[in-house]
Amino acid sequence: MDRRTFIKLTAVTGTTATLASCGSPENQLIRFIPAEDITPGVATWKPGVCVMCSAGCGLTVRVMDADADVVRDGKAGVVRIMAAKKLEGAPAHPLNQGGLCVRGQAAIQVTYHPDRITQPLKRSGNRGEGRYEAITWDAALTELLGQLDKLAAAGNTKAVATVVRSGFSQRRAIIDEFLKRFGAPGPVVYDLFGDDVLRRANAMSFGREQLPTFDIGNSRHVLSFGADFLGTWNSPVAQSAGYGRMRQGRPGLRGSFVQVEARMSQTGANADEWVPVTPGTEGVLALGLARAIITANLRPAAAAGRAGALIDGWASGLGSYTPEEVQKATGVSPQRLERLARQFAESTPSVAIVGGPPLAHTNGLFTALAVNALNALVGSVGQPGGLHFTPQPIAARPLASSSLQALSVQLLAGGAGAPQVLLLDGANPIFTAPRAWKVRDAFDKAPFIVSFGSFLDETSAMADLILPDHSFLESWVDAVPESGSVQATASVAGPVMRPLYETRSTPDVLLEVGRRLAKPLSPALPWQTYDAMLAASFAALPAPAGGTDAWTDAQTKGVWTGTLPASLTAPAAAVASDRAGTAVAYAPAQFDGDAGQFPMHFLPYPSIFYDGSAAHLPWLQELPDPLTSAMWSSWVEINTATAGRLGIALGDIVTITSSQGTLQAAAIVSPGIAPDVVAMPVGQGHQLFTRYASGRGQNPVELIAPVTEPSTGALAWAATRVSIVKAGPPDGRLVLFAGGMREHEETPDRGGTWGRGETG
Amino acid sequence: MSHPTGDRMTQDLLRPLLHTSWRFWALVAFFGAIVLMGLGSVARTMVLGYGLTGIRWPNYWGFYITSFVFWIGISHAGTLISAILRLVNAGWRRPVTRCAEVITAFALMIGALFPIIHLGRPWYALWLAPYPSERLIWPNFRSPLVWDFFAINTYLTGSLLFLILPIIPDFAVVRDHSTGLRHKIYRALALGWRGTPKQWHRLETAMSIMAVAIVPVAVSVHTIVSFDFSMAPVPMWQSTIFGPYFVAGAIFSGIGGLIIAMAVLRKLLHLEAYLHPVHFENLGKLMLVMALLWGYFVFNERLVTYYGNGPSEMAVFWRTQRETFAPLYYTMVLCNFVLPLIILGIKKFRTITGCVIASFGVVIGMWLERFLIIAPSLGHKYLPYSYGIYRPTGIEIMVASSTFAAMCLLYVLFAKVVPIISIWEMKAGEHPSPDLMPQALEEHPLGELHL
Amino acid sequence: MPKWGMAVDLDTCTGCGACVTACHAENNISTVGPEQAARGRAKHWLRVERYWEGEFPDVRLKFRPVMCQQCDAAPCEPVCPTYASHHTEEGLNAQVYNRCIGTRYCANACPYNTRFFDFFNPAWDKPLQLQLNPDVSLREVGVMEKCTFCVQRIKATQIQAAAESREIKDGDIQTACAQSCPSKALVFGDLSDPESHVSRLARSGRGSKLLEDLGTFPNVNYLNRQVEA
Amino acid sequence: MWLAVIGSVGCGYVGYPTPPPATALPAVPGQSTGLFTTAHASFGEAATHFFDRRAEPVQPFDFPHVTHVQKGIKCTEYCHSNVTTGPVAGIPGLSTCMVCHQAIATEKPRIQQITAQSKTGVDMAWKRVFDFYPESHVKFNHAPHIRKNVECATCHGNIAEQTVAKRNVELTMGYCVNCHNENKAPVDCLTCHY
Repeated sequence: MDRRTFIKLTAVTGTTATLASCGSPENQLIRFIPAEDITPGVATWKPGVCVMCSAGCGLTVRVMDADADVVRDGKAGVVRIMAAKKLEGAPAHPLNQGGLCVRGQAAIQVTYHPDRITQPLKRSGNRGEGRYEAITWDAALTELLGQLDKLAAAGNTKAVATVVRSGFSQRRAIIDEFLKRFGAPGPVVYDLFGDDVLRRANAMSFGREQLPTFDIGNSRHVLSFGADFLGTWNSPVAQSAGYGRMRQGRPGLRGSFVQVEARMSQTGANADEWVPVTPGTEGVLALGLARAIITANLRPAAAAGRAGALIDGWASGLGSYTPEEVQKATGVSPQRLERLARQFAESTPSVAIVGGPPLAHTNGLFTALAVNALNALVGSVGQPGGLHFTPQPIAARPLASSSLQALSVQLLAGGAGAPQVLLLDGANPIFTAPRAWKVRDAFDKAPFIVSFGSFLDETSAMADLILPDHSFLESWVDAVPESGSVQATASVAGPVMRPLYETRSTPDVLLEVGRRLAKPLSPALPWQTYDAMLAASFAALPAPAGGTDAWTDAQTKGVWTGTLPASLTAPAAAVASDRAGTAVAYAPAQFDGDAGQFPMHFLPYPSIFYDGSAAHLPWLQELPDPLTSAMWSSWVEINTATAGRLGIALGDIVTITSSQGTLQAAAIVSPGIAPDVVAMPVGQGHQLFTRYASGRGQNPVELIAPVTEPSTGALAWAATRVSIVKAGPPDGRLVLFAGGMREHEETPDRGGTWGRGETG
Repeated sequence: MSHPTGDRMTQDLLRPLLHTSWRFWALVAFFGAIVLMGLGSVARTMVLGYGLTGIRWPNYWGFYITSFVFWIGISHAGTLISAILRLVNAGWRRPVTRCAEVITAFALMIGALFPIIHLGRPWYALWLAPYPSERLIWPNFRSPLVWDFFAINTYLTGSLLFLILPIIPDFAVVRDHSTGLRHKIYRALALGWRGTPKQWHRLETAMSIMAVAIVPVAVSVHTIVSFDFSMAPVPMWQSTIFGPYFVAGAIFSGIGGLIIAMAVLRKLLHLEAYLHPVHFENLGKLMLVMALLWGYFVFNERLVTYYGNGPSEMAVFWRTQRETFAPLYYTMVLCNFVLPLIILGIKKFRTITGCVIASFGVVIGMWLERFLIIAPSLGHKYLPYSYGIYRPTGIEIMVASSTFAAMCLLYVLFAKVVPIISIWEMKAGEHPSPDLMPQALEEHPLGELHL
Repeated sequence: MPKWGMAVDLDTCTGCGACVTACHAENNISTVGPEQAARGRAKHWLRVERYWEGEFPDVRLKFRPVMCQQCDAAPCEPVCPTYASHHTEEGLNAQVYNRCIGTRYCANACPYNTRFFDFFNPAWDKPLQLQLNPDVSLREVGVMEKCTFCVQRIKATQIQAAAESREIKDGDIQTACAQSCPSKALVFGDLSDPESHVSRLARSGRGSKLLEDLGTFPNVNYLNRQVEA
Repeated sequence: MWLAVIGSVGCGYVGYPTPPPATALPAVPGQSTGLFTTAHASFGEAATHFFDRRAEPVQPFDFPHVTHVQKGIKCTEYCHSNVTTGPVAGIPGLSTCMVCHQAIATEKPRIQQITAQSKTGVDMAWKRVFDFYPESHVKFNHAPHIRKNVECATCHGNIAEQTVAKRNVELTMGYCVNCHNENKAPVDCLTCHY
């Protein structure tokens, strides 16, 4: 009997006594006088900014009246509030242009989540256990101030470490400013699927250390190396909008699209041609294409310029990337290589995209540079239908920061040098960092941890003090998109509804702390509140055509877009391009675990929960996965032939072992994955992350070996080898929505269709 | 054939009414408990939600509708058979008819319950009935379910009349052999029956009219039940032979039910003297014919589907032939075709025991047949993405099985208050008034079938 | 009298699932939880079907969003004994929850399996219910529910337009799914207006109907994916 | 019967094994636990709704409609003003009362009573008099009716003469349908039920 049934049963049996009672229970409740004036039944629309990922799409929020349960001075009752009802994409926003992705649509459940933290909490149990007691904001702030003052008094202000999610915003700028003026190092940005390798490569090839923006809408041909640009990578909604236009937006002109990857992603599923290659050799294929283009005299080698010069042997015609060599390495036949090369060079404007798994190898930087060179070769850089860089205001430049791995080492080392106070803002490294980094043990060593998160997860459950932030609908929120728009863009929005709980906007908390420190920040932070800071930063921007000034205009529209004045633009030369000049040569990707013991490549990939940070939303849990239709579960994808060889059928429980550990999950047999690859979605397997995600499924990150891309130190999360064996028959933990995954019936000899019925 | 006559017969046939043994109460208690469990399960689903059953997307019908069709099928045992036998005036029908008609009445009542308890909101079931309301809404007369509603009601009324009319004289007999309260009750029930020639004549006319009228009704009822399926664009449902297919199946299972009932009564009420092997043998032959007919229909249905080779039809076809439902399918063929053919086809097996074994096979097989019509088709409808396999839950099994207990319970109670074998008809077989004289000769088991 | 219809461009649909969640958010579709989902009770008025074609390495995947096709000759309508499922002048297959007695016959008759049954009273962990759309009914246990083409949005716009005494322009009314679609693969509009976007798409050579041979005359046009020659 | 219910509680599921349950979570202070469902609170409530029997609503405070109307205040002027703008008329809360009554008739004890209450922040828990049960799924929108100049009294009776509002017009479906038919208004189910 499941929970709901049980509750209803108790409800029924419990109330049969009161047969006479009539009318619904809320009529008996106290009704409080609303804090705002309400127009019942009439919807209003307010701008918002989506914070589910770093893309920074604009929202239009539908607000209507609703009855909320509240407790006021000990009395439980209901009060009428204006509540956000639905999130839509902002039509005028240059990124999402009215569209909104699945995570954005579900984001509203963050605000109304039953397990949201409603007030400041102080740890009462052991770390990670998740036992807390409520305290007042005053007490909480006093405690935090005490810790910081202690450090300041000891002159040990360096001993403050901060871990944040990736993404640029003024909110982040406040954190940076606070730390800088306090004298602490910049925050550690950790994102399992981070793109540091690509940023570095872009800095080297194009002098811009940021993610590129692709003008897909005007391309005639898109060649993507492993980038899930329609699903989870970079700015998916903007790219999807472009994709729609590329396919059918231009009368008589339909762009073509080729995807190169080892496991068919949701993006790859849309490709006209899907090219599986050996993991870690994408760069070889890129250069193979480049060589074919050059040798066919479709483009001169020199056209690649600086980007080409970075590639070892480019000038000499890439002699080591003959079709035969390429086939040996990647498994792509010379004929196909030839065809792909011609297609790419001739159907211009064309653009090559790289991201995701190809860059998560030890030779990731090389792969990125190779693809950059390919783009430069066909002249797609900065051209319509090509690759661009969104101009970024200086304010959005994050401080240089150490890596999570380094932080972990410091903490474990302990001693005076080690951080004494740890600030956590939204990041969940304990869940997303490889086990070998010992992040949990390291955090356990930290004397004092403060979390600003709204939920208890593996990481924030380590905190001694939790100062819950408002939800993004209850407070000012902004984003400075790193990519997704050719023009400079900044999203901003005021609160669309009053806070439901005793929470406070983190930027405001930091500003207050800054004011109340015993030894004030020097120079002091100039702003009283977050929105004052936003006003100041937007006031500096040029007013849009027809608009009065940038700030008022942005508040009404929810976005500012235009051309940045030179004074604000981050100069291209400014970014680190240290490696420029020294050519990079291909080195075969190094994998953890020897091929004999661990025959399969392990490919964790971002699911609809991205890196697991959205796994607490019931809508997403029950959304059938794009490729497998799985709900509420985690699974392992394995090639049909391989599965047949290993005697694994749909739903069977399999054991996967890497040098780091082992886990068991249900298998999904898929034709869209290379025979030597085992793929698993990241996102499930939380030990502690609200009632919806806790203890559900398995976390593939636990198998990832601590292999890093040498030049950036970024985690090479696709560089692990595993072994897979069948552990048992289906046990029902795999929940599929689809009964069959083939449109045309297989013959019964081939085991009928996929079906929950058959798998249990 | 011969059986006791006169008072002896009356004594024998009234014994169950006049003397109650502990066995009776034991039976009532046993069956009653199971029925209560069933009712409890229904109540539970009504309170907690229909999700307690195994129904799921897209298999929205399951055990309940299966049982519905099954019981409506069983109901064809009585009325149709006894009506036909009356029409052909087969003398051997005399001891059989009433047990048969009782089955009809009760099976219908039970079967008619299922369309109601299978509703998501049974408390609104009355919206199936056409009644004038301020809402100005009527039932949707295009819906086969509404046709069902009328057909079943008609059939129920008809067969109740058909059952009760010939009981009147027997009530009179009981009245004359009982005293006290029982006497009073039966006097009321007997409706002042004096046994005057006029009354006899009226009864006979009424019976012959009913006999003629009930046959088309019976046929139409199960045809309409088959429309519930054949009217929906579902693979393997949209078949033109469903009408006759269902009617044949119904009579088939009906005979099975009848044979079992007769055998049980024969044992329990010691009616060996009245229910002779020949009765069973004759019914056995009838069942053999139906088995062949049923086999023909199934073969027909399957062959046409296979030959037609429509993709969605074939999906369902293979489900039943070679995949998920194959075991059930071959059990069905065994029970409904192979078993009856072997047992009833060979004379020396055609004993009472043989017939009963075959009948059990048929009853099980026909239940499976209905299930195999419903579950595989609904689970494999056109778009493979939306396939799903139905599995029943304890609740459904409980309810479905409790209906068998309900049948037995009602039967036991009925046999307690009404002579389960028509006394007057038996007597009429003895000293017939001229117009009651059967032309049939006992040597000719089926009578002279002027068909 | 408008005739509502939809065009689904299979060439631009990326299968991201945004439409599915948008539908949940707009239409108060409750999540049933893992146990019930495992027993086939998950409700997705709009689902993105995906089908594999071929075997590795020459394999491709087809996405196809399937919602109620709002058929002109809908099999679900004649079979309903209470008129809970019936046809409106505007060409919608109305599902009247308060008239539904839960025979589930309509769902059996529907070839597209786009009708879903409430097996239990839907429940939301408080305060998730604050998100519920007041313009859409909360269905109770025992009734059928399905895609309504966001009839509440249609009604609201019509009433609004009448109040301002103006004509409804093409694009004034958008279903939740069409509005959310990042690649604009879903287009909703009035098929009786030959100039509306959806009509023009329906006329385009790529148009086809799902299970056309069943003679249900759906009002959802699928624009087939163009495959490179 | 109830014995049977208990008896049948024993029979478990046949069919799918269900996924392992989520780990038990520590209770964090301030987190909500309630469940919002369309289920009836009790059999009593279910029965009253089924037979459409309504108890006379007991209001927390005897609001004299008649007095206000006699003072020349129109229904839709201050108190139910939303009806002119939106689908819902709305029942005014104390804050609306206090707009006038912090100045008007402040000496009256009843006014002083509500003034006092308004200071406590507790609103009047008015019971709706004219409403539909949720399972009737009626989506009533005032705007079109206002536009067609349907008198308030047509559906709400002579509230103007009442003190506490009484439901003296039974808003049954027949009542609506008849009026719609007479006025050539649409009677398709989707007009009201969606």
